[in-house]
Amino acid sequence: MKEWNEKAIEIKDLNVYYNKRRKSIFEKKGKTRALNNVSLDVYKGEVLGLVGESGSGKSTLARAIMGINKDYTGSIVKTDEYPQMIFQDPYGSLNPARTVHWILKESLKVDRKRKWTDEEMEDRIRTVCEQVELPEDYVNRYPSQLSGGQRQRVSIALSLMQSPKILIADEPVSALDVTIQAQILELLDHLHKKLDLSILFISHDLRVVYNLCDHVAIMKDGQIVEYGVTDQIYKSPTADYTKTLLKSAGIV
Amino acid sequence: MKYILKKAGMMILTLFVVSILVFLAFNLIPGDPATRILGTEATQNQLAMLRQEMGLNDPIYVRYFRWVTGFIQGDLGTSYSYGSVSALIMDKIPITIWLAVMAFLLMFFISIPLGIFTARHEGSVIDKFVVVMDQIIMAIPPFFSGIILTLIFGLSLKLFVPGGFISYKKDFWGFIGYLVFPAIAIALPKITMCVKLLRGSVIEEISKDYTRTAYSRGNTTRGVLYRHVLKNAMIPVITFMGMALADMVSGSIVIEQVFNIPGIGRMLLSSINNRDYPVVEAIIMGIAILVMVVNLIVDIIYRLVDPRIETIND
Amino acid sequence: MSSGDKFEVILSVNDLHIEFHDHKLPQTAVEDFDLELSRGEIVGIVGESGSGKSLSALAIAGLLSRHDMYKSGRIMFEGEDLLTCNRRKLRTFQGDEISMIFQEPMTSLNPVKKIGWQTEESLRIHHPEIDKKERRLRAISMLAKVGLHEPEKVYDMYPHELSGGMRQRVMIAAAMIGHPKILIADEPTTALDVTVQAQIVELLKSINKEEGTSIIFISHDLSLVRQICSRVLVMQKGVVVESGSVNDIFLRPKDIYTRKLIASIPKVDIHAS
Amino acid sequence: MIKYFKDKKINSFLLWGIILTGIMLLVVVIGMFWTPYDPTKMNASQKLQGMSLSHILGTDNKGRDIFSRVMYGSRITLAIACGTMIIGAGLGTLLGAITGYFGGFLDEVFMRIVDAMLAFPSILLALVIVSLFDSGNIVVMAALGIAFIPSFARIVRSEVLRCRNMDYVENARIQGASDFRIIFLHIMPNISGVLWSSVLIGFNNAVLAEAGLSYLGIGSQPPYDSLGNMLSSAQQFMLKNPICVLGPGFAIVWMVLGFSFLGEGLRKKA
Amino acid sequence: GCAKKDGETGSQNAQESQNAQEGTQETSSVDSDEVFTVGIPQDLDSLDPHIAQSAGTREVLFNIFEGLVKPDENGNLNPAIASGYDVSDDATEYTFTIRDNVLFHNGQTLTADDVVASLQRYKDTGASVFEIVDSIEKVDDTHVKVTLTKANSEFISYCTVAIMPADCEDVENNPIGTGPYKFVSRTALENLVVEKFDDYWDTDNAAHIKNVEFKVEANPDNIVTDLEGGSIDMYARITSDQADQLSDAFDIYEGEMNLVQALYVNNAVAPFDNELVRQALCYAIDPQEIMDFVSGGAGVEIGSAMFPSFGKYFDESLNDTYNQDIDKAKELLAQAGYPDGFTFTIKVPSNYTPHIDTAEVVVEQLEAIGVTANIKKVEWNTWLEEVYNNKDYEATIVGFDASTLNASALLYRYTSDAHNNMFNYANADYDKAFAAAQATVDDDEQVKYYKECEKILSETAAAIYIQDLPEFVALSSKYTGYTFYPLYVQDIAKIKLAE
Ligand SMILES: Nc1ncnc2c1ncn2[C@@H]1O[C@H](COP(=O)(O)OP(=O)(O)OP(=O)(O)O)[C@@H](O)[C@H]1O
Ligand SMILES: Nc1ncnc2c1ncn2[C@@H]1O[C@H](COP(=O)(O)OP(=O)(O)OP(=O)(O)O)[C@@H](O)[C@H]1O
Ligand SMILES: [Mg+2]
Ligand SMILES: [Mg+2]
Repeated sequence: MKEWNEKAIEIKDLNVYYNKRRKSIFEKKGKTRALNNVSLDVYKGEVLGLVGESGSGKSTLARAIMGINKDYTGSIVKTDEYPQMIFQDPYGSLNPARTVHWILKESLKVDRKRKWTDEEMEDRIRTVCEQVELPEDYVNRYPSQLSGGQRQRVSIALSLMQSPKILIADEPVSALDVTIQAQILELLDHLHKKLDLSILFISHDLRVVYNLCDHVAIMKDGQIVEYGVTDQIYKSPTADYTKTLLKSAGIV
Repeated sequence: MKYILKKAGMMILTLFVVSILVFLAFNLIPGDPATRILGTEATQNQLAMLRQEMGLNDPIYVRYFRWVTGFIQGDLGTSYSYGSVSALIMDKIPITIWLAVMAFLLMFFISIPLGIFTARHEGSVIDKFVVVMDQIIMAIPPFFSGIILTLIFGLSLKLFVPGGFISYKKDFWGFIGYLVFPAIAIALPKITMCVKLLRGSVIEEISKDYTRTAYSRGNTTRGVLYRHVLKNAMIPVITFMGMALADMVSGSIVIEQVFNIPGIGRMLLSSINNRDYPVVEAIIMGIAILVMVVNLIVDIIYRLVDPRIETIND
Repeated sequence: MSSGDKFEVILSVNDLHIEFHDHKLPQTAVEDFDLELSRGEIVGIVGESGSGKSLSALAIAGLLSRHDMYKSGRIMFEGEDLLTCNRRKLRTFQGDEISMIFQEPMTSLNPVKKIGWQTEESLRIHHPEIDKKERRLRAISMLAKVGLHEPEKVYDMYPHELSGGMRQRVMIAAAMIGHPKILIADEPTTALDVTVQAQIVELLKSINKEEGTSIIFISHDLSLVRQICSRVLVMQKGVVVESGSVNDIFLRPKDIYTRKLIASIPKVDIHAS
Repeated sequence: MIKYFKDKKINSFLLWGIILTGIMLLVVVIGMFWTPYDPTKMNASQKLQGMSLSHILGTDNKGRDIFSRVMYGSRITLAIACGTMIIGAGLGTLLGAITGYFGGFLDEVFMRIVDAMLAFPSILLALVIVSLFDSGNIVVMAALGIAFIPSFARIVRSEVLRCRNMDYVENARIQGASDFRIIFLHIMPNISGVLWSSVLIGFNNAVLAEAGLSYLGIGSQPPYDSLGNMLSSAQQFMLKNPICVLGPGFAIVWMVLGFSFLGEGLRKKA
Repeated sequence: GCAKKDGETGSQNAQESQNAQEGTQETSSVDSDEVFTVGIPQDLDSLDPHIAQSAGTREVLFNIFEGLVKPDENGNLNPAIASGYDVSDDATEYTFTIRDNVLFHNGQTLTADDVVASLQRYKDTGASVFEIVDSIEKVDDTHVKVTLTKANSEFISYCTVAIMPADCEDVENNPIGTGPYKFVSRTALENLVVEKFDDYWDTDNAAHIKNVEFKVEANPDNIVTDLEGGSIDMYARITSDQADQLSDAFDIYEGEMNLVQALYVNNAVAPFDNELVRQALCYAIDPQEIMDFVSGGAGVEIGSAMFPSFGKYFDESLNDTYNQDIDKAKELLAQAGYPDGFTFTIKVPSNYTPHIDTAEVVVEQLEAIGVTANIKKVEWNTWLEEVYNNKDYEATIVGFDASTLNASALLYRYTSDAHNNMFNYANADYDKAFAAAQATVDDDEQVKYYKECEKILSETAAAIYIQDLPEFVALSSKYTGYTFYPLYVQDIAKIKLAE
């Protein structure tokens, strides 16, 4: 087993809040806490699985790391200033009015780390598309003209355009067919090994996580109820919730 | 309830903005009410005295304040030609309201059955005919359809006397009778839009999953349509109808002119031409209040019809 | 449940064929679909997305009525061919003898009607003799049966006030209220949480046991199908490529596609590591 | 729009819209260089002629060729409608997009003003503006334009509000796109469908509203009449010379029908 | 052609009036309930005859109120409330004999006190024509004396001022006069309803029709349809185009509008401060062509600020001061320093079609001499403010009417210090001639001076005079007896059922 010591993301005592809906403009702003004192480390080069029931705060955590949710207390330290994310919903995260090519190129145009020349951009698009096994001629299509699996690959390609060191993948396969699911997981595994990416992999499918991740964190109601090496947890879960989960998934 | 209070609060705020806009607009434009009242032969002395008397020499915020407080107390000011604006408006408002209400009822009772019918028979000859007619009627300027109605039903078929408006005080049913064709002219474009909207909405709702569920319970087609689809399909139509009611009041500006009906619209127009600004201000404020009240009512109905709204809207 | 019942076939589908004509070329969506359903049996239909599972199910439930669609074959239920019998006859079965739970729990409920009203709709249509009070009681007990807490409260709620799992349960309650002979469940657990998923599966199992309802269970989650079904049909591109008992299919798959499908189930073999 | 042509999937509404609008535009463009007669040239001996080979739509009460005047009037009406849309849709979109995207206090204030303006039906607002200033094409254009701003601002604002929290916008932000880049390059293309059909509906409303205003005696200065002016002034000859009315009336219906078919077609595509 | 027709109507009327008594009885007995409806173009601005401003109101109130004297269709002032009057030789004292047995609509008998009170009330409103009145006194129960501050031989023409009861209150809502019709009701924007006054003193000229409604027809586009549809029986001042659209069910009476229509220019702004330019424009214009377009050829050409129905003051020869001559016009323009023409704007009130139509033709005609004119339609009130009051204009096309039966009503406004000299016209000769006309008590001499005034206006091209517009009145064939006046008057009392 590998040794993990260098951290890519270090989260300490994170609380994330959402505004409660205000009933009138005169009412004071109310807040609800979606994450409750979460501490979690993602090591360099690992895939950390984040599992939990729907609404337990997985996406919230991801969004907080990405800086989309700004209302939080606690600390988030990232080694890469500009991490990338694959969104939970492959339909909503690609601009429906633009072609895949435009979307990919736009990512390079707004790159804060370096300037790209036109040729470099085309090169980069080609390389990444090859990496995610997206056929060349698909780049001129609109997202709506792609199948779910292809769209998910475009999402992945987009997240890889700026060569991030950290990738957050929020349920990248849950909306897909078993066969396509398998394909994409393989791709992620491959990329992670090849590019030395640190991946936070969010899912609620315990089987998928088992096959992909080095560590697992189990979430419930905005808290991490269990964390450890994947095998260990599947073999001997300690938290009640983990047990229920494994049981209802038919694993134990 | 809380929501309605909130909306009403908003409404008052908006009305405040409206009142400022209206007042500024009509008080900053060039033109002197005193000259308007006394005419071209008046001496400077007379003008100055009248200005003093009307308080035109006070600073604008004082005048605004005076106007607004008067307005709240129901004193809409004094017309340059007709005396009390309140009395004048009270006299004319039933005419326009009846006109709008009749147009609204026409729209309601024609477009809803027609919309449902065409949606049910989507693609049939009748449906296609209605859709095309709809588009064509929509393209005719309302005053023009009014003129054509006058020609056909007034001059040729003699179903009404063009220009023969009868006061509601004199003969109520005669009054209503005269308003039928103007109401049709106002309602026509709204009917076409409403049919189009409802048709589209019903067609959309019919293809939704819940209708399949309804069928699976053993519902008849009628049952599905009236018990399940209609209420859903009406939701976008309600907003439209609210807007249409408000539009009908302003649409009457033109139609009252076509049919020679001495209602609010005509009064507005002649007051604008005569620069009788107290009347103009009062009418505009009145229409603004009406529009907002209608919006509020639409909102309430909306909430009654669509239970989702409370959580979806902000 | 007596063993005699076990083999009494209550529904038989022969050579079901469904074609669309709305595009230029006729497009076959389902071909040569055969199915026999016995009393109290749970049959699973699996297959990739778009393979025709839902269409077949809809055909059985008598819900395919589009003009631009061509259907042939026979669906025999209680001596009637559901494909050709008149609508009036069909309606007497729908919601009473044959019920369906739809794939999309989020959209299959009417958003502007109360849960109670929708739950008791079958009763209202097929048993108008039952009075309002009685209907309400039955609806509430049905809602309780599918595991909804505070069913009285739920009765007066609207769909948007419920979570996905709760809505799915309402769908099941509404489908079961008339005690149908056949329940068609089209991917009832997709889009739900694993834990909720497990509860719903348990619920279906118990309904099957207690009421003897025959269930057609459609899913693409093979492990789920393996848990509850006695027989399985595997579909691909509109064709049933393989059918047989659960054990036959999972342990001795013949067809290539079936094998591929089974192979792509992520496995968790804890003791191997 | 070119995209739609490329798809070659043109529905019948779109097709008719293109045909009607195309012919109308063609007539207008030809009218810029050539008309059968001088549209303002009066001729006392040719008053109120019916249809004939030399005057295919007859002549008006000053002996002017109606067809030439319709060609000319269409241009003015079209120009007014375009101007109205440029002001109304342009400013409305800009204001709606910016306030919708950034939200906050500015948005709150802006929405109150928009609400206030929406409380006046647009023809009333235009009427008031015209009465405050003066008559004439430019003022009518500006008045209608201003009257149209709030509804466009509303539509665009709600669309932008809908889009601004979509994942693809977040995604663009993560990639590093600036706010204005997001508004104009990422969000705008997504609301262009809604915007286009609103613009086309707006076009129709502008043409009809202009006709209404003309009827009320507000609008173009003679002898450069818009279609609405022509229609309302021809009305008095309708009893004995119906052709005077049919020419401009037909042109208005043609124009509006073309636009609304286009709008309908685009909406169906979207 | 029109003068002839006018005459015909007039003579017809003279015949009728002889058996008026008989006619009256007939009318009232046959259909007493039928309402005769007269369309009027705008709502009355006031029911108080001392306050009402617009000509449209005055012509309606003519039927309700009467003055000491009353104009007739031939332009004469006949005794009315006053059975006669005496003018002192220096024309500063006017003594009126009050007629006996004149009843107000409320049944009260009219007294000298009522006359004094009414005249005083009118003077107190600040009316400019009464500025010269020094005092109004009751001499005895039947005589009233008015003293002027300076001689004025035309004062009698101002004595059409309405006489009301001395104790009248709330005239706005309850007007009481002595005229052939009495007030019944008024609804703002809708109508004014009057009824025949049975105790009218002048039994020879009593009304024929019992019920009359003056109905506001605010939209000129509706006139034809409303006439045809039967909601109005009469409408004065329709256009010739509208007249053409009407069916046989209507008789069209043709007369003159009694307006001085001209292209009025602001004599104080360039290039119109140059007499040559104004003359050039006069040469460019062809009134006959304008009449052809605007009213199918009807109308009367005028060459100065006077219209034909003011018979003795009208000088037809002035029509030929300028006849259309394009070359001459260009020559004058070149002389004035505008060889290539110039551009200016004509502000036209938008409420009256013939003026707009005239403007359109004028624009065409000026194009021939290289002058570009742009039309700007403005609301009537804007016109009053910008053009009439503030003189902020280059040119305008309107018509001036005479509010009283004397030439100064038309000519005073050209004197250099007149408050209503909107033309900024200043000419010492003119002022002198006008003053002389005012001062003299001798009628012939006065006419001579006024004609001189007109000549000066014509020769200096104070304005580009065009025409006295024709007036077309549509009257349902069921009725007859419409009578033209040289003033703004609709005398409904003369109208009766056709045989
Ligand atoms: N924009 C928001 N405003 C208010 N509350 C929110 C918002 N987004 C999420 N929440 C709440 O925060 C909690 C955590 O939501 P989150 O989306 O992180 O769950 P999740 O674990 O990603 O679930 P899933 O598996 O369904 O994606 C939930 O209770 C949710 O209702
Ligand atoms: N209304 C329709 N018009 C045209 N084709 C349709 C229609 N509905 C379904 N199809 C086609 O019929 C085929 C079978 O669809 P069906 O809905 O039965 O698939 P499914 O097996 O239920 O898939 P999933 O697992 O995604 O629900 C698909 O190829 C689909 O594209
Ligand atoms: Mg999530
Ligand atoms: Mg399906």
